[in-house]
Amino acid sequence: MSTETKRLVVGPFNRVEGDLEVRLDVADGEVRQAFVNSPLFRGFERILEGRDPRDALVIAPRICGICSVSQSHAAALALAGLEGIAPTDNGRVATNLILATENVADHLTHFHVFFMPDFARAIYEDRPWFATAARRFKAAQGESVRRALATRATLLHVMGLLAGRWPHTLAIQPGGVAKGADARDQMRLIATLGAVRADLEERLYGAPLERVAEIADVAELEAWRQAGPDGDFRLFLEIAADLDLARLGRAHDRFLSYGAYALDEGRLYTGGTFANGRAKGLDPAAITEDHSFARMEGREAPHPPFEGSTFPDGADETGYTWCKAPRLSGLPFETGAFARQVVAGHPLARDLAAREGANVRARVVGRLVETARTLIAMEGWVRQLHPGAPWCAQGAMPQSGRAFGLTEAARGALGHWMVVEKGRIARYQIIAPTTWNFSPRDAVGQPGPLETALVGAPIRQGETTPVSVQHIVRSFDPCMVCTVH
Amino acid sequence: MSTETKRLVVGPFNRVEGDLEVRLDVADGEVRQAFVNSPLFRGFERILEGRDPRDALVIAPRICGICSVSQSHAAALALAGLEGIAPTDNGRVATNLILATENVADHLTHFHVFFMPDFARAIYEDRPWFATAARRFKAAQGESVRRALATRATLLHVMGLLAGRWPHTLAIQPGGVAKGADARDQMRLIATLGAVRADLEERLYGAPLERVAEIADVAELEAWRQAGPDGDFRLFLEIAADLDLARLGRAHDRFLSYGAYALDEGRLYTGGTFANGRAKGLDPAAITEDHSFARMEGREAPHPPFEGSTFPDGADETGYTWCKAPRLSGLPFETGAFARQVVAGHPLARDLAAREGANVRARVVGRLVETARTLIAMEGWVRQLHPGAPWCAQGAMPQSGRAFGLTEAARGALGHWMVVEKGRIARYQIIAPTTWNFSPRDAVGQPGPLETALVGAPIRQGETTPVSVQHIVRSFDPCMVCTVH
Amino acid sequence: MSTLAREPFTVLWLQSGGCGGCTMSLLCAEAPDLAATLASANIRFLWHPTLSEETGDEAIALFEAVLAGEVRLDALCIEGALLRGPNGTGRFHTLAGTDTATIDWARRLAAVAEHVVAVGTCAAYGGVTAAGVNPADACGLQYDGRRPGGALGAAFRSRSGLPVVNVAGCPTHPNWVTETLMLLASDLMRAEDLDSYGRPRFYADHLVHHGCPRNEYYEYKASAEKMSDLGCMMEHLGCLGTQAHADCNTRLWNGEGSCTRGGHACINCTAPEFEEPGHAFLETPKIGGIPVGLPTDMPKAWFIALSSLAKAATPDRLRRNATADHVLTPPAVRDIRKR
Amino acid sequence: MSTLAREPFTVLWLQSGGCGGCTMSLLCAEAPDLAATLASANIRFLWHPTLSEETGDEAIALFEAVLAGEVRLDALCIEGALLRGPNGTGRFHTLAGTDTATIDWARRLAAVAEHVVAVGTCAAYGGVTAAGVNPADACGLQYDGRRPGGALGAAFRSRSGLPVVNVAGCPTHPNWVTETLMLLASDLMRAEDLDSYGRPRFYADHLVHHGCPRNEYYEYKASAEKMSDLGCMMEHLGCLGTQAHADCNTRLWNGEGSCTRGGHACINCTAPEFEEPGHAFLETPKIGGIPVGLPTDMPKAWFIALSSLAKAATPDRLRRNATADHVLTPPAVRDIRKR
Repeated sequence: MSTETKRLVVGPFNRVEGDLEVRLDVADGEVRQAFVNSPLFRGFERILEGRDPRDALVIAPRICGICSVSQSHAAALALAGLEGIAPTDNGRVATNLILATENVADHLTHFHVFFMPDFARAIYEDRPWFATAARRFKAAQGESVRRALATRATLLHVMGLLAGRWPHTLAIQPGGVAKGADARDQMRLIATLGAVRADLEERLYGAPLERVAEIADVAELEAWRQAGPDGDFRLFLEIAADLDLARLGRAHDRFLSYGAYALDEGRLYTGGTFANGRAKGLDPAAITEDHSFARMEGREAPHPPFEGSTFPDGADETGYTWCKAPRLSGLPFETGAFARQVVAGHPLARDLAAREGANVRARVVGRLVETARTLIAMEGWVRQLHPGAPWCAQGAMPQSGRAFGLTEAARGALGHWMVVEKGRIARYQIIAPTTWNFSPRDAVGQPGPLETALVGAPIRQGETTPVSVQHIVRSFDPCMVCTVH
Repeated sequence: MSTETKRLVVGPFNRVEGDLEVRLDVADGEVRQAFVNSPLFRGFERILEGRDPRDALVIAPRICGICSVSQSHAAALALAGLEGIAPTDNGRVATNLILATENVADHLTHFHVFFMPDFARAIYEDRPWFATAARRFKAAQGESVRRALATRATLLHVMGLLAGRWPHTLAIQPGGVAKGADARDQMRLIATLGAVRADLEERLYGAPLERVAEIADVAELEAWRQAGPDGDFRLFLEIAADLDLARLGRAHDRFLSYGAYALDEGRLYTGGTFANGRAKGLDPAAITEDHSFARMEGREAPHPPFEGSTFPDGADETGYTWCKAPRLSGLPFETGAFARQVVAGHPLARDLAAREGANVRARVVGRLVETARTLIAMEGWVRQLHPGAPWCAQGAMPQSGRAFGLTEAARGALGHWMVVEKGRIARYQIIAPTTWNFSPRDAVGQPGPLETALVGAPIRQGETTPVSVQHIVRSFDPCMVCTVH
Repeated sequence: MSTLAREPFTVLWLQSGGCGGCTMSLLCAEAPDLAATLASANIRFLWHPTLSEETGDEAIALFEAVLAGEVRLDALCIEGALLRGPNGTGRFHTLAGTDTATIDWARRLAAVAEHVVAVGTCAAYGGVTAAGVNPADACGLQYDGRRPGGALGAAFRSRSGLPVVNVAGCPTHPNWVTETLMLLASDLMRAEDLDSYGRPRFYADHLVHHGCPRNEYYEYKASAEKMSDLGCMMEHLGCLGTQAHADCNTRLWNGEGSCTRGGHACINCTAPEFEEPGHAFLETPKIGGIPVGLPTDMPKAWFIALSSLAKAATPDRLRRNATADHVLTPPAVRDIRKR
Repeated sequence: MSTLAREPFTVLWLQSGGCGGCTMSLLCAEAPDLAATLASANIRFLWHPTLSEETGDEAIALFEAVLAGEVRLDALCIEGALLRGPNGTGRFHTLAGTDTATIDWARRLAAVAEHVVAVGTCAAYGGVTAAGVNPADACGLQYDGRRPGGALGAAFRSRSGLPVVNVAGCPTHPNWVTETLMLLASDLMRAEDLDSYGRPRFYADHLVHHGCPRNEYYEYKASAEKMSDLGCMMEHLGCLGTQAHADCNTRLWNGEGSCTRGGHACINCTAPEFEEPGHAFLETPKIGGIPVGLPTDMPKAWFIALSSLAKAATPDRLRRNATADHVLTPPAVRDIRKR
């Protein structure tokens, strides 16, 4: 049966961070083309211009309340680059803890608050798992939703201890952190993480974190679904199998990660790219932004961020979003927890990537596996803190210079590019994870990862806000206030 | 079959507050005679002598950490009596809230932490309800035990808000309270109590508090057991029916309450006595303590507390406890939540008293019904606070005088009798609820309520710490550090 | 009295030119958690972008029902600044799916709401979104920085007769928001309970300095000189705690935290135009060596006199610890006898 | 590293001449709750009088097994003072069911324990139980008031080589106890982590005054004169916060509480012999009109000079509010500009 192409405009798109609109061309019960619109522009890159460079630590985090610490880390890295210093050991480990806390909290928020409630929608009431899903994941009310929020609040006590508060702490400094921890703080951290572990092991995974972190391939994942321990993870696997979520939302299968959590040597999750079955290093100089379909001036050519600009053009007609299109060596890349685990070489992530590429199920599984891995690492970091040793190296800001800060936020690769002149910020460019994932088409018409992932999504009769589209969109855990800032 | 009388000494008796020993004469599979020993003597009444009367607010609460606020209230009432002042309205209401918080917390602790875990003992593994009881009430681990502790901790935030901390606050003063509350404190109190209500309604009662408070007679209680909402309350009723706990642990059925929670007029729970089906007023002058079987000097005659003394006699052979025997008009009385509700005229309590007297089931039910009633009242009190109006009336301490303070602690009637001479405490006598309940025999050989309640308790083959005895003892929610101070 | 006697207090929450951090903070409500807190006062979210199931059409239908008066709206909460640009069109934020500027949605909904609540400094005054050159022409609901005005205008009063309730803070503490809603739901918030910038006085009548653990350092002006030092951050590191209206050090954040407990200055985030202090945030501006920001109500000269004396009297312990990142000299253990 | 790799750290808890309040407080552990906190460090209670199932014989059998070396005992926790009376027999507390003085049980168990922990001021120094005429001849495990000695003697060292760890406080804060146990379980508590009275320095190196919300009143010596006043309680109402070694105002109790937050003086409950201050607890003794208890390390004259200056400089707001039970004058709202 062939029908006319219909246009659907979906929005406001909630249970994502910030406001999002998706335009769909629909025909024959499926999406033919998708256009992603980031409808909010604030202009942070302009707000930062002319300020004392260190003020970036105050302003940049306020780009986004859900990945505020990542923003501040990117800024601190850029400042450290300018000052030519590195954090002390304690500073590095404490920063890891602060970052990891935000990332784990975000993963928990995403799974329980943003993503799963869609399966408690009435549209699924005929599914065998519906009663359980509804009981646990009804938006704002489900048992697991509430328990997860409580656990998230407990987890964020790490912020109270190490960073003062969250979001928007000034704790992360170029030379480390603003506050030391003593042995009793270590104990409180252990207790806090222990409580988080206990809840996740009981409710989410039904098993020790270690078992989740060790799932080695798709077969084991399948076994977990069939006979694994009870818990929301297994419930998701069941739903995914029933709804075939592994077939939904595949994009380009090109993965990008800047690498996360500096260790004594190297990183906990190594960075780079992964595409076509191969991992590669990364050349930051190959990153550009294309303004062709962004309502931004400067469409002539893609911009390396150090030369980037942000002049909104309200009158522009071709642009359909405030979002620029970042490209690595001219190609769109997907970023996020799944990408990070693929790049870092986690066996299950690699196996998933090899067998089915990125999709709704893979992205969610990637996030849940990473959550377990990160929490385990955090417990170790707490013990690596060394009360009595220094927490913050001191540096001096040069009158001019340029530096970037690359880090991994919950949603993936985040970069800040800062240019200082006469002691003031002359240029500041930010490329956030969702900027990569939800980028519009570029000069050569390449759609961004989400735009690609939506093609082929099934639309049911009469749906105006198609549920499959929602699953795909939310599988990226988008943050629209990061996307455009 | 006729057997010899055997003597059992049971102790250490835990999951009661403080240390307790019970001596039993057992024959033919049941208890023939019981002797209660309170093995710890500290001498608070002597410690208080010679001090500034106001220091009682520091010293007296430290008699007991579980009813510390009640002790401080009794002391404050005595001081107010000496100073001839009364609390301001705000002071009265805030005091009610502080007291009620402790009392409700104590009731929750008793039910979940002290009492119910006995039903998770292996001895009951053949009962149909055992699996549920074990899952929810295994000592220190059961789900309900842990949830209740969390709820108790939340409830005690009322103390953080109104009293600084718990136990051992100096918030309650003769003229009111040491700290005012503002409108935002009222909101926090509402939220705190709301959270407590929510947990109890979900887990303990399975129904709105109001429904519990309104259970009007034994028939309705029975209906609740048979077809009431799921929850730990109903589980208890089931267990009680199966084990016939309503036949266990009856004492003299003479009930005493000093009356609890001063209202604008009268009290929330009216005081007095109830015996032989009749409620009567109370003449504090008829209260005496008898030392015949306490290891205390002064055995010649019972002492009115204003003339009382506390001279331990370590060499005494007839005494079998450090506990004196309080008597009202020469008779032993039972006190506690059930007694309080009976005296106050709660229809269910009265019906229980009429049909079966006090017993293990009745005492526990009394506590649970009171918990609901008190929480409802607390919500109202929060709204009666009047930020801006005065919180603490000021008074002056006379050089000499005498006064008593009578209040209701969780476990029942608590009295402090203070005599001041030359501006110093010349005599201080304390009769705590468990002093009444766990009193030894008196000059005419009348055993105390527990001693009476234990007679006839069934002993199983080979038991050295008979479980029926444990149920009966714990049904009183004894506090041994109050009993002897 | 049970709180369940009356109709629920309904809340509709929109986000515009902000970072979503106020909501992220709100979800940190604890003891009790957000759901229990709201339930205790019978507050119901009609819709909240982070929490609600309804997406797209479902959500828009609800907004329309509110505008049509079919659904009562007790409180309209706006998070994020209102964007007037470009050129007064407000199209720097059109509410997705509606092709209508969010600032217009806000104005229409405010007209039918019993109360209007600005959640966060952005929504109250413009906040960080209005910093620098204010590219998006951002403002607050009823203020444009310190100037009354903003999206609804200085004269605006909601149906209840109250002006916009400015729960300022960047982010807001979860319970500044819940307690404001509870007070409104309990009918306990009057105009005189708001301060001169429309902030609820229950938290704005405190100073951040109250309860700061660095108080003893402050008393002797034993000052931190660099990030991670233990001393007071007022003299050198930009702390505005003695002037900032908020209860951060008595209420605490994320367990035991607060900005100054976290080792960084209070940057006065509850104040209009905090985003433009006129100097680097983490540096105290001085004139003639004297910090320019001085405690509220404190005559400067007195402060100076006291400070210099205090510095002279500073115990060695505090002098040493102030510029260290962990305690070098603990307080002496002395027996407290009668003198 | 998962904490579950090693054997559980076992704890046996006995109560003697105390009020049980330290346990009651312990059960208030939050964020996370007690069970989760202990589990996070793999700490297991072999027996605790309030929590354990085992009663009577079952409990005694366990104690015997510990004494016999069949069950490893990592920490013996004692709550409550040890009673020596009457006449050195200890029979003012015989452990129920055993006809043996509890002080003897404590001595025998201490001999086989890896660590010995005194929970609460009673167990540490005698505390309130030893107040006044000390009717029961109470003492602490290793102190008799301020004097070393007590039930185990000054020379006692547990198997680990540590003296008794005195988690003093009346009651102890739940997390003073849990953190002490966790530090012991993590092997992070050394002799130098205890102060001169054997208290863990992690909390005893703080002063209660740190973080007291009345700090601004203190700064100006704007003093409360009667209970329920808002001012600082040091000058008249007996507050020893400036001398008391504890972190009560940074750690907080029961949510947002602490003694001084609750409107009453800190009575220095973590100190030996706090129970006998030599004056009424809620009254400040003075010499020549000057409070005798002065902040740790503070030269008196400086204090006097500073105080009189500060009093002269006290802003009206603080002067008025100090003796009121609610804020009469809120801090002024002033714009912080570039000056």
